[in-house]
Amino acid sequence: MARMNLLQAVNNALTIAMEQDERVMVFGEDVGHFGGVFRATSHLQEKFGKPRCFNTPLTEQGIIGFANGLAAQGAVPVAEIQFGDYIFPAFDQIVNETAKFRYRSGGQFSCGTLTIRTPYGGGIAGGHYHSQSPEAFFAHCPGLKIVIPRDPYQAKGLLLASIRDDNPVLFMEPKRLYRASVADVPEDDFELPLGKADLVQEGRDITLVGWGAQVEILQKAAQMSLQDGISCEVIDLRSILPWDRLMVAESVMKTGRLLINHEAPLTGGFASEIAAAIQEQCFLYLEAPIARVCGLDTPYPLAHEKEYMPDEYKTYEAIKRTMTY
Amino acid sequence: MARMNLLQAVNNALTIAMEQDERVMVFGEDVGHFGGVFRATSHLQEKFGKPRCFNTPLTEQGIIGFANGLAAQGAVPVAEIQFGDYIFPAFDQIVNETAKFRYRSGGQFSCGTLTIRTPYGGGIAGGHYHSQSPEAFFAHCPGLKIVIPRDPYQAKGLLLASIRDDNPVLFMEPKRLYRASVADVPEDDFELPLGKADLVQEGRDITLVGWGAQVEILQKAAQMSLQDGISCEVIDLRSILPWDRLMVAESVMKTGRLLINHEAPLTGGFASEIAAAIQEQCFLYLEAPIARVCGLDTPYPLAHEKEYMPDEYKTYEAIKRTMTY
Amino acid sequence: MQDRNHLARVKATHQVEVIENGLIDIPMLQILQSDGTLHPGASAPPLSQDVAVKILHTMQYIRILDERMIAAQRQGRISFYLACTGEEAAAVGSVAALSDQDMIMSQYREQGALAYRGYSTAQFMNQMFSNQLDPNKGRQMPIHYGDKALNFMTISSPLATQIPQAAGYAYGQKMAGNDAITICYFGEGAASEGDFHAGLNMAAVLNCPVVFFCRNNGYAISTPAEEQFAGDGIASRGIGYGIKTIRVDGNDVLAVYAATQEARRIAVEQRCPVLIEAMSYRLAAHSTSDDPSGYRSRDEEDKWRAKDPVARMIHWLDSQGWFDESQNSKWLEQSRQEVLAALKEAEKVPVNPIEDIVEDVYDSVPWHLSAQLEQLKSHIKKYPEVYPKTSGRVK
Amino acid sequence: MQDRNHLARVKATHQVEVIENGLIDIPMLQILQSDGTLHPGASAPPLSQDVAVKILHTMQYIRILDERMIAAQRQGRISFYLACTGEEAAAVGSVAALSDQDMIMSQYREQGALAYRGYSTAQFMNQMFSNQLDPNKGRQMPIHYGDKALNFMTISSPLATQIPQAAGYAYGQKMAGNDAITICYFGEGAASEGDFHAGLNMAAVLNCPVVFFCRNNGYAISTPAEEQFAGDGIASRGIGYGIKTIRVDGNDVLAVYAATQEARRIAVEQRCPVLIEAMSYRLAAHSTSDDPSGYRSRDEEDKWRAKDPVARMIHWLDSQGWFDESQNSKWLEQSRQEVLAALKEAEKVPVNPIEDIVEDVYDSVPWHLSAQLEQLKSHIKKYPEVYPKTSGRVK
Ligand SMILES: Cc1ncc(C[n+]2csc(CCOP(=O)(O)OP(=O)(O)O)c2C)c(N)n1
Ligand SMILES: Cc1ncc(C[n+]2csc(CCOP(=O)(O)OP(=O)(O)O)c2C)c(N)n1
Ligand SMILES: [Mg+2]
Ligand SMILES: [Mg+2]
Repeated sequence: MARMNLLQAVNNALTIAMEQDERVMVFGEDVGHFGGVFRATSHLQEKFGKPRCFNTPLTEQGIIGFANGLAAQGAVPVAEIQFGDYIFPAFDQIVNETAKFRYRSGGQFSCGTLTIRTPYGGGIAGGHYHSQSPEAFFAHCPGLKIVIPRDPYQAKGLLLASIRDDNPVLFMEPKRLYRASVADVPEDDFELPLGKADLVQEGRDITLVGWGAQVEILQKAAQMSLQDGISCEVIDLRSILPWDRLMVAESVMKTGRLLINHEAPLTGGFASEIAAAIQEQCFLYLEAPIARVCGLDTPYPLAHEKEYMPDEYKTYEAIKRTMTY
Repeated sequence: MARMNLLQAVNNALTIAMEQDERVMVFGEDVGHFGGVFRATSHLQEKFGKPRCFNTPLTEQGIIGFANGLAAQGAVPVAEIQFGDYIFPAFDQIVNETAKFRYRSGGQFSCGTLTIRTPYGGGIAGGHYHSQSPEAFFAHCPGLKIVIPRDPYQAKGLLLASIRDDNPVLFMEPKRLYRASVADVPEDDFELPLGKADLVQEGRDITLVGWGAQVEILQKAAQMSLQDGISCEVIDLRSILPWDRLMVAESVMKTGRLLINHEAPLTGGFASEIAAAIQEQCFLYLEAPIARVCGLDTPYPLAHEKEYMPDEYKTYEAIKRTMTY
Repeated sequence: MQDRNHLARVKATHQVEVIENGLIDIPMLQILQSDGTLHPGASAPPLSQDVAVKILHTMQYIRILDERMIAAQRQGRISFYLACTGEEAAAVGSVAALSDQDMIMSQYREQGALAYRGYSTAQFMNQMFSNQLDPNKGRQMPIHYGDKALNFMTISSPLATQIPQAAGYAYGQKMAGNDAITICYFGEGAASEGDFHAGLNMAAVLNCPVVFFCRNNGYAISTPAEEQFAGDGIASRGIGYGIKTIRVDGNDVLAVYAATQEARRIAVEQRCPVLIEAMSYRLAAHSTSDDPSGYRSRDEEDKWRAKDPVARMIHWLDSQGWFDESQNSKWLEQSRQEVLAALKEAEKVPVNPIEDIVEDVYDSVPWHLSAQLEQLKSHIKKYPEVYPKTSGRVK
Repeated sequence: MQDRNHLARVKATHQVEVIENGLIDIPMLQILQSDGTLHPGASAPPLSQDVAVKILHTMQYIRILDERMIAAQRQGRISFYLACTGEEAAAVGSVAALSDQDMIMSQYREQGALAYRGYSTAQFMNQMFSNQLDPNKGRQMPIHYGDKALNFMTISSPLATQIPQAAGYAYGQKMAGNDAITICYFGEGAASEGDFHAGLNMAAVLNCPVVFFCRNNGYAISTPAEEQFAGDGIASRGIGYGIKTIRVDGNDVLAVYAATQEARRIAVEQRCPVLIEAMSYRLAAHSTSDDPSGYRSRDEEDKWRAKDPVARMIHWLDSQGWFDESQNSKWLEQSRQEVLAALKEAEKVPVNPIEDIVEDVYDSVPWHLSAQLEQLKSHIKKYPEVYPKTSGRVK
């Protein structure tokens, strides 16, 4: 065990992946000598050489296009997009290419070895081009996996699993936790399962579902609710695609209530999919409408960031509303 | 009144818009002399000159980038993306630029005059690159309007309203109806409202919601259900963003049941938003889970297109399941 | 850290110099004249009789296939087709200069390259009929071929996406330490996409052994080259990226062969990209969905018909004593029969069973897709007449 | 229909010619020497004393602003800043050669252009403190200025998006029939984006009166130019697009002025784009979030510090008899005071009231956003201490 922050955990996972499989290559804007603007790829070029860890020109569509070809060739690319907000120039390469490569070729070729890492989310005074949470844009795209860790331990285990999984994975890192979240992480190689949610806290009265940095918000809200005698079950979804409907449904059948929280705008966010699926599966168990506590349907604002965020207070209020419906 | 198919209705709307406002300009791949691969822009170059109706180089990101600048300057661009499947290279320009232009500048600059036209949808043996229904990818993006007509009359009225609306509009045309759907359309200038759904058929037992070419499917399924004594209310959403929650909610409060149908894959499709919002608003009125009849969570297949589509039979079966829940 | 100086190679001037035409001429390599003789001063690349005849046969075969499939589309037997008539020399001449280990990433009008590699008529047909014998499992429209065994990447409709992918693929080949390269075909229209820029620039900076092969055939559907770009074709861009560049007459198969051979040599030896621009003309309609009479003249087409690459090659083979008119006629007739027979055969083969609809989305079928499949199967069983392609085989 | 011939201008060759270096040299315009004298053979552009002094003052002002705001960021008073130290001549010299009607679409390191247009210190501060006096309503990070009255488009973080937009904007200006043009600034890093390719090609084909102004400052954050492209800078690409191109010493404000003046003249008269590549060096850190000591040497920086554009301009003004040392010192001190005072002032101004959060998403606030706002307001009322910036003013 070692104390690591989330960045160190990512760096550690990348180091292990590169040590164990020489086909693993790490690249993106500024990831080489400099080690990335957040330093997630620090020392990788030094350790593994420039051919395996390198800067690319400044073109996200090129980075993912290049990565798709590299993956199809049989290498194991781990491509970095410097901010989640800048992943959209690569949208076509991801949605029309990465995700459909295997299907369209009848399984002859695939981008299964590709992992795309990108920091996402708000809370860092970044305004609308350094704060977005774009997971829902990709969640509508069959063929991709989407994985989001909530802490350093999860980050290491999930990233190693993502790199080794034979499907393309979009690995989104909650950047406001990069240095803020510190935990004990095993120094050895280990993996955590993709597609499986994690039961963070058991409870009886209401199920709270979130991912990434918002899991902490759910835990705080659960704590606040305790004082009102409300017992919350907290689930970290971890994988957005495919997602663990079974665990959420089982929990809701027990608690009878569900709240989902995400930073992205409400409309068309991934909470809508969870709500739609669970109201179908748990219809007779639900004692109140499924609540969504999300960002507003606006671009991510700067001056009003605090007001915009689906924080623990909003979550707590929604829990109470749901309990007293 | 004149008999027009959907393409002619689009062409007629463009002609009127260009006649009435010389700031209107129409451009995209092959839209000039040739009149577009579907011929939606036929004769516009002839009538209004090359500077106002022209071919662009083959670059969707460029077309929308150019259109954004043109709109910000004060012109009224109507940009065509040849197929909805090829809109993704422009995703960044649409989601990060078009949609946020006004907000980020505090209302000093905007792309409000922009309309993006694109054909979408399956049923034409087009496989996964000529059949996609990408509306949900854009529905998660505040700042955009999304409009989809179901027939020639709606196409003309909604397109004229979209061009004149002071917000950027993504106008998606159901291409399998281009020549198949023929109707009486007023020859004069007229507009239909954005953001308002259309009650296609009144009913008592269940509300069916869809848009574009799927409205016809809903009507067929409603017809089949009649034989079982089931009375369906059919709503054409018309605007996906912002959507007419009020009309859907009122209908569901009356019928107690809701089914949503779209061609795009189930997970993260726009049906999930409707289901999530309506289960919240109409919780105590719902007598059965909200049903979604959608495409499978796969890329759009070719050989199995018929099996993939959320057709009237699947819809009818889902209606019966919902009625007997 | 070593000091860098990004101005090291820049010279000074003291008057405002507007560079209007900053290129040295990029000439077009021509070896064969229309009558099959060589241009004065030109020499033919080293070609054995076998290879030369294989090149001719492949070009002729593709022309037969194109004719036959356009007819099949008109008869409603297939939904779509896309011919390369007039451009056969570009794909065939280039692929003939490569090794079989080299990866081919094509746009869609390069069926000649695939045929040269050995794709059989039956394979072409299985793809076009989307039947269960197609290794791509009938998932894409006709002409979106792909065959891993022949190192031919499955074609993707979105234009230019294969260009940065080719850079990445070639980088992977270099890292794997083998001498194989990647050839990446695309049209002058596709070269307007952002992916073109990204792909060429990355290949140049990251030293990827890839031959970018642009077919400049004057049109992108209805859009003429002059509405596509204002510079000196696509070749001039290569210079801007610091990529070695060759322009070639795309209707001259010997020139295409020679250019590609040299490009491959450079790519392998110097581990770097090379750009080839092949000048040709799309004599065919863009596809069976298109009618070019709406945007160009017969006259213009006729001028190009006179530059037929197949006839030119026949003249040359003849001058080498490698061409036998009657044998060739026999071969043509055989090929026509073969195409016809294979077409009839493939037409009868069913599409894949319905289980296939959820395969290959992921490496294995996840639970939610299994559930969707089960629901679909019971639905098909209820309405077998609505889904005739698959209902007979649903268990 | 007229016949087209896309090969009309192509010459033939009969040997495989690999064009390795197909460019004529693109030289760099230099007028001023470091000591303020002109290069032999160079002549200064026609500049009045007023304009020349305004140029100097703007460059000096920006340096003061940059210094002060970096300090403010270190003190935690603003969250972010981005300096243009060493590159002042590029933005200021170019904008001075334009008309006030010309639209400026910038990347982010061109605060000099904005200041030259008349943006006040108070306005700079209001933007950087995201307060309610900012016309952009505090919606973006510091340095994302925008001012419609000054024809300065609000800056957007995603790189290169403004490039095709500038082509479109300029097309609109041309259609509106006025003589205004658009200038579009970007870095050599941003020029790797697909949007660069799309924008330049479209501007060339559609004859848009736009001046593309590339600041090649050697770095994109930590990435040196040699890992960004392999060709002869960005200028060489202009040739490939058929765009008239000028390369200029970006640290020589007279040269930048002369080049831009000529570029503007061509754009207006010939209704076409012009590309300028200004060679300079980013002496500053990329931004306050960056530390360049991790990727380049002090030594390298020092070499460039010696080429300071401000000092060079002072020498020249001095040689014209237009520079008064003590007056200038006074002016510098005044400017420092002004910046300091404005900073303190802006710091005190509150952010916009909460109602603003749903404004400008659409032309008017739609019902669903009104509903979200109402819910938010009642929440803020319940927890006023959690939202101190807005709770005091919630009604
Ligand atoms: C991204 C994208 N945009 C548009 C299309 C539609 N489309 C198919 S082929 C074509 C023209 C391509 O022209 P070119 O690259 O010159 O190739 P050619 O057909 O001449 O061989 C277009 C616009 C597409 N397939 N992909
Ligand atoms: C699309 C996009 N990708 C990445 C970034 C992050 N980023 C901000 S500035 C920068 C470097 C830009 O370099 P250059 O264009 O040379 O301009 P300079 O900073 O040198 O003035 C990067 C990578 C961004 N803002 N937008
Ligand atoms: Mg072409
Ligand atoms: Mg730079």
